[in-house]
Amino acid sequence: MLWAASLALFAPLLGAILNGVFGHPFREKAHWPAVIAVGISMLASWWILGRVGFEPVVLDLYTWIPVANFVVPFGFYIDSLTAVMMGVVTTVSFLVHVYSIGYMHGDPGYRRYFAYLNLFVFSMLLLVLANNYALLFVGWEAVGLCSYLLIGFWYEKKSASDAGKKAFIVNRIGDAGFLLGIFTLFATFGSVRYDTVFQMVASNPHLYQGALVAATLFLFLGAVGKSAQFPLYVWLPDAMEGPTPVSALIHAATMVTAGVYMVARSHLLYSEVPQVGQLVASVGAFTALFAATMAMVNDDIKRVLAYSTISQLGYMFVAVGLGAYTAGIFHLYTHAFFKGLLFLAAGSVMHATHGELNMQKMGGFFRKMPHTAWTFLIGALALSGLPPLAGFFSKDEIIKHAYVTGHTFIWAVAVLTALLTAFYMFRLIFLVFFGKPRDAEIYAHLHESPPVMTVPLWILAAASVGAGWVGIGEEHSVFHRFLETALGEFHLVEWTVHRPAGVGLIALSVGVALLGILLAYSLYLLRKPDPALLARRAGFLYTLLKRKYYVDEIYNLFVVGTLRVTAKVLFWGVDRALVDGTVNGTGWTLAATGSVFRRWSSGFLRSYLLWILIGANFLVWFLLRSGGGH
Amino acid sequence: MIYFFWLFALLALIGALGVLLETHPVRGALYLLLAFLSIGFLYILAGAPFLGFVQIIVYAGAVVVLFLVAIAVMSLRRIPDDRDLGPRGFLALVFAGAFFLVMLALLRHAPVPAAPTPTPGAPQPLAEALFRQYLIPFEIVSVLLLVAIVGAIVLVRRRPGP
Amino acid sequence: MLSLVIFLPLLLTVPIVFLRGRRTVFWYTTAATFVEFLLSLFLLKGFDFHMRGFQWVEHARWLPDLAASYHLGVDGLSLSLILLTTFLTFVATLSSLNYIQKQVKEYYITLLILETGMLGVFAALDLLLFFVFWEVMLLPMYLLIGIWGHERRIYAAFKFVLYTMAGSAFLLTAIIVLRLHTGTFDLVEMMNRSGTLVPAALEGLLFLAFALAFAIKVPLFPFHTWLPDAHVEAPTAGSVILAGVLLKMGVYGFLRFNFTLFPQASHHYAPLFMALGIVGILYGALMSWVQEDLKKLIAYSSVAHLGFVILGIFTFTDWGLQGGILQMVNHGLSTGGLFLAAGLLYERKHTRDMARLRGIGKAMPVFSVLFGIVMLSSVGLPGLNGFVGEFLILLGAYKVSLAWAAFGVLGVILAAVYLLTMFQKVVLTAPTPETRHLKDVSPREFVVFALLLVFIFWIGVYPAPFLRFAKAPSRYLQENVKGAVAAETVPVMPAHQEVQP
Amino acid sequence: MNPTLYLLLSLLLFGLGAAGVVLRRNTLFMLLNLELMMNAVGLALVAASLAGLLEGQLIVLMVLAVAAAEVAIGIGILVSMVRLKDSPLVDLWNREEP
Amino acid sequence: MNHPLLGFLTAAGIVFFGVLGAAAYLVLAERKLAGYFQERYGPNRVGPFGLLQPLADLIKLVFKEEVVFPQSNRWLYLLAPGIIAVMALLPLAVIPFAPHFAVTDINVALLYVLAAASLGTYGVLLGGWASNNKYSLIGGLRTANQMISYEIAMALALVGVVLMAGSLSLKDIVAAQQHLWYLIPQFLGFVVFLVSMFAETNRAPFDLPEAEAELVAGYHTEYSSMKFAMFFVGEYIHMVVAAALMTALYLGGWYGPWKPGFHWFALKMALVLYLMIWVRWTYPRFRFDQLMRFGWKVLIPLALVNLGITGLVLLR
Repeated sequence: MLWAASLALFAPLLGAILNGVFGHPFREKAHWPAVIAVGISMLASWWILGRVGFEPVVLDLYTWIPVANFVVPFGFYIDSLTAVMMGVVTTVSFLVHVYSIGYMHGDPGYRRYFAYLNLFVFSMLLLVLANNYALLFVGWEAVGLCSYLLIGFWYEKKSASDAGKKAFIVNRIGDAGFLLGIFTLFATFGSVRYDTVFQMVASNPHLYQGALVAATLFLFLGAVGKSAQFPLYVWLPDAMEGPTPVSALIHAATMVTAGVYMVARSHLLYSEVPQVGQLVASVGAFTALFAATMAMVNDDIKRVLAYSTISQLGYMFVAVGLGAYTAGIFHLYTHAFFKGLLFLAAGSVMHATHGELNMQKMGGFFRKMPHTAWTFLIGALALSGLPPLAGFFSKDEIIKHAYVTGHTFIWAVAVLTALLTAFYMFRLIFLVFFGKPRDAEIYAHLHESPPVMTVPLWILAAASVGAGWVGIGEEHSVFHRFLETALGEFHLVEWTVHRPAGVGLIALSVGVALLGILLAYSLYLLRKPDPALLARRAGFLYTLLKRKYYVDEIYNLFVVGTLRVTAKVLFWGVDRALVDGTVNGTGWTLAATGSVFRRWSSGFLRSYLLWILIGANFLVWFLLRSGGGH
Repeated sequence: MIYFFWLFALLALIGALGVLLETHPVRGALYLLLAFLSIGFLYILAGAPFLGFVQIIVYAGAVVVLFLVAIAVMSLRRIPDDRDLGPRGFLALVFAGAFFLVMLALLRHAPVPAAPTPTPGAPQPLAEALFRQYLIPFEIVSVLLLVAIVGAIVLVRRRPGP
Repeated sequence: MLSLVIFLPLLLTVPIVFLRGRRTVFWYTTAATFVEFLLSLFLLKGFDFHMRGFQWVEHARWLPDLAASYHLGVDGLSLSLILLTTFLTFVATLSSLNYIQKQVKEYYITLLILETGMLGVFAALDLLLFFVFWEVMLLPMYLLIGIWGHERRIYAAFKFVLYTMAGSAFLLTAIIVLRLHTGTFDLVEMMNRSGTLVPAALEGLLFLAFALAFAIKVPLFPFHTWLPDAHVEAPTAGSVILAGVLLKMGVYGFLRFNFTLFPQASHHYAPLFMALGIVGILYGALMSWVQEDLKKLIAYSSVAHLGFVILGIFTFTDWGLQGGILQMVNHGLSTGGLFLAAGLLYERKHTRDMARLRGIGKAMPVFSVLFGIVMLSSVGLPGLNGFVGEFLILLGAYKVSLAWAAFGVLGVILAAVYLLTMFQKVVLTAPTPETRHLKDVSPREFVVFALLLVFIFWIGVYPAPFLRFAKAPSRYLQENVKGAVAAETVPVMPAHQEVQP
Repeated sequence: MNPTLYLLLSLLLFGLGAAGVVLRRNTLFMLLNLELMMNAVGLALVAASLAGLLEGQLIVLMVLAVAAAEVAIGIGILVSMVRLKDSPLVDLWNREEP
Repeated sequence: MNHPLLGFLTAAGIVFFGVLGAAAYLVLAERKLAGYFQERYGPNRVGPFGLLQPLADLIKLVFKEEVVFPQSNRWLYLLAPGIIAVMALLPLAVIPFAPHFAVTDINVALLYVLAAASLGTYGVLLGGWASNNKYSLIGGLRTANQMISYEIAMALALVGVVLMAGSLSLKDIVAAQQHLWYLIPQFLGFVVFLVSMFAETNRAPFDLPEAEAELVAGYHTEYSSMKFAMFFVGEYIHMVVAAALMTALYLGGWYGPWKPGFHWFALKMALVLYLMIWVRWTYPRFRFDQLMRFGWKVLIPLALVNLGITGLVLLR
């Protein structure tokens, strides 16, 4: 087991070093070491997936930070949750690597790209495999670094490097919260290792109530930063500046899900403090709805998919927030596949239109790009949650769980978001693939992507369809029983209300999805109520959505703006004027008094003589005053 | 005897005034000579013949000669208005006068006791004191003189070059 | 042995006079500093990291009637700083080949004398000897800035000296007052009698006097304005050593003198200095964010980093102290690296203004990677050396109270802000015609960075050996302060039991 | 013949001498006045010896020697002044206001 | 009151006229002896064997026309010859011509003599300056230099004598030479004193200042008639006084083998005068730098040596 884990972890690292430092000989064929490394890692992960037993395997390689009683090991914690995560991460990464060969072909930074990608896989695996919160944090930040490098990959473009910087800093804000969480844990439990912490919480749960609330809240702050939940989501839409396979891998399947994984991993903590769970769920729900509204009006394919990712993550947080950890992970699992598919398909569209992303300029691509179109359609259907596909099972389970545990408000929001999701996905499909081509010039150059890109698309499409079946049957499904060992007592959280969930529930969610598709169909294909007309009548509401609630502007104005102004004021006011002022001031006054005396020695010889005479006078006068003579 | 004192005192004052007011170098030097001679005689009158004659030999005999030789060698001419009667000159007079008055006040404040009639002292006691208690100052003065001689020579030596 | 380590550089300056040619002098000095570094490594042999007191002790008569003796000794704390000094001096020398054109011999001689001064400060166990070395170290630094500096070097050098002298004036008076009360200059003797060293009222005053001198050196918030000017004007090697070692002397002073001799006062004033640390962190970060001059930015960043260290050591917790001491070494490496990079850019473009250094990513890829790693270590990215220190410091701060840690963490965020902004401005932008065809890193310069990176990665991945340095001293300081505070009335001799790691 | 008369005279001479030194611009006359002042001092000392203090005369000898040395150097300076600036006026040697 | 003053005045009158007469006839003697040295007769026309010659010269000079040229410092011009004459006469007051006969005696007699000698320089200096021509000025300066330099040598030699006699008063010095003339123990001193006497009186080898050849007549070029006479007579009076001093200091004054008295004093003076005249007409003149070098580098050291020896001798 140790060998498999280390192999899975260190293979990508080796690949990254090979490409990065010694990559010169590979220049053109840099993708080989990268793809092989991820392939090895994928195989190792599948092997672990097969072998993981009931008891979590804890392995320590060496002691990382030994300070007094704060001993942080560098070790692995492998259980079913880890296995699933590893599986998802490595598989999607492998497909993205293959896809990137085609996508990134001819890019000057080819070698650098694959090095960063491998480094990312290594960091993600480190995050997943870590057996203590500190090491988790190391992976956490490393992943942040890789996203910074990959978003800002084409750093000549100012918008790209700005987006990279923004991503890293916003993540860093989240990480700051995460750090405080780790400190609280250590302060209360005296250790950051999962096994000790969980064991202590399990043994006497009500002992640490106060500390647990603080810890879970801080940890959740970290998750918000990393998984782009409200209010720290602003970096994800800008992250689309990076190459599309990067968006697919990092901003759909893996990194953003780290937050969900972390909450799932510390399910014991969150179960102890249900009120925090409810907070998590409500934040998740709100983000889902909030992102969905913005996705409806956006014209950039990748931005729409980005908002949809934020919204789906919101769903996952609703699940883990309400205690349905397995459901959350299940949705994460399925979402990875169809969102990855959607992004890669968008990538191939972009590849074909040479970087054009604006939907308004597209239309009728179906005939020219059948493979991309079909796979895109499958992904959209999965995302909207239509029965046979994966999306339906995972999303429906979350909605059912929300209803069952009596959180009707969250349930309502979830259903509404499902409607909006279906609507904006099919808006995208009808605008891009159906209808008349709006820009002849682009339409003329259209061509289907090469097989190296379309094959991964079809594999993902198959996964989007098949992935869901594993979870049929809720509690008794294959997936749930597998995760039982890791996520433990499924019913730990006794919610006050326990309403029976009838078949009607399922029918409602499917109906809502179909309604969404119908609306999109009528609006964008038949143009019965012309969207432009609607937009004008909606007036303020439309522009609000269009401008993304002016959130970016608000941030820049308040947070960045005020800080910069205070910095300037502080620099000129305090540093220059106050401190330097006093120092130079003393210097100046000394010089001034000096010059007063300088004038006294006028250089006129005979005035010196006069002064001597005057001096003599005073001397004698003084002698006289002091009772001269004996 | 007393009127001799007034005579020489008067001559000394005339000499001093002469030096103060005279502009012609040689005549100035001669006034000084007059002052020195009268002071010499005053020493003799005050019962210090040795001192008086030494004063005459050294001051009158050598110093003024040196001045005259210097004047002759450098052919110094008369500089008509070399007296500075501006504010500085005025101040000088004021303070010289003030000094005189202050010293007078000091004098009155601490009068010097009128001594018994002075014995025309032979040089013996003076020599006695000079070479007994005050031998060291005597040696120091001799060194000083040596330094002065060397100094004067070096100062005036025509250095080669400009 | 210790005296040899300290005075070897001084001896090695002699042959320089007879050498000719800029290159020969350069290679000679590099070799000299390398030998010095190896020699200082030799101190490690047989060094017992658990032993509480001082090792390699040398005691000789110096000024018997003043009760001042030539007393040298090293413990974990000073040994780590000595190794840092010799290593950084070696790196600094290696980097100053074509940076120094005029008066080359004098430059290298000053450098070696400076090294002697610094080593002396860290090894001195006699207050007077400490003060002597403290002043000896000042002069060469003044020359380094004053002669080989840039445009406003005179002003900067002058300000540097004035600030430090003002501080050392207080330092000297405090030492003398201490001497009068305890009857000796010897630190070890004072440590044995700690607690009742000085009447309580005076202890506060002496603590503040020492603290002022060291605060100026650290530099803590109100006394920091000399640092940016000194750094902007100093040559690369000067900046590296100034940032790498001189700033640590202030912290070393706090640890060696303030905490050991005045435990009560240290505890009493801890919140004040932790606040100053926090202010330093935030103020430094904000300042560097608005700077246009690259070196000034790095200077303000070291104000922020040192703020962290001060925050750490004043927590009097194991993690804070060990984190602080480790962070001193980390800061030396990362900020040293940043200054080397700045120097390298200055050698090529003769400007420090970031506007004109824009977009060197394309032309100098290797340099960008090296510069990036050093920048990330300075940001405190986990896996590199900065993180370990910062993590421990914040942990220590958290133990004292959540508020301190919260503010500290703010510093972590701001660090990312200003450093990434700088990195983006300089490296990650489209190259301008000016920076299009710059020469990339030469082999020698690469070695300079490689040396630093080895340690940056080593401390990041496996910090255990480096943390061992600080174990015994921090344990002693913690007990000393805790002991003094607990026994407000009856001074208790610090228990001398063996400590299990 | 009593000493106060002598002292009075020496004071007068000294005052005149001092005024002279400051008033006159010609270095020669400054030196002359200076000599006069030295003699005035001698006179005062003799007055002291009159009042019984025999060492007074001795000191006069010393003063005399010093005065002689002083003249030698004074004339030396005068010579070099004239040699350099062709005129004995003191004001040529003032340093202008920097 | 009148008794001491009267006695003083009569003695002064006797000495004054005696010396004046001696000086006058000294001029004649010099010219006669110069002639015999050069194997020719001296002046013998005026009176028997030329004895009235000095009278004739005197009358000639008195009636010469007063040539006075316009120039600023008339007073100095007139004063100069007077100074020389007066200063030459002053020492006579203290010289003990006979056992109980001296004009006066003060215990710092020697200093008085030295003072007179040093003041003498003024006559020469002022004369040279006042006559307003380059040659006389240079002559005056040179004479002044010469006299000052040799004065030092003379003073040091005298100190030797004072050491032996133990007093500065000439009477005591003469009294001390009763058995042993100071000529013998102070021989070195005597030589130095003799040579410096020649320099003081500007005679013979040291008469450079008014050397005819280069400087026309030295400082008294511009003087004529009465003023020139004053210079001329002054010089001879100075010779007589010098001789008197020498006899008083080194040749035992009025002591003689049988009855000591004035006649011995006169005899010794005559011998010394003869010596001076004799030297004048035999030795060539010194160049100025030789003169100065001789004065500083030979005479003064010699005097110091003599002083050293006498000091050592006396001490033991």
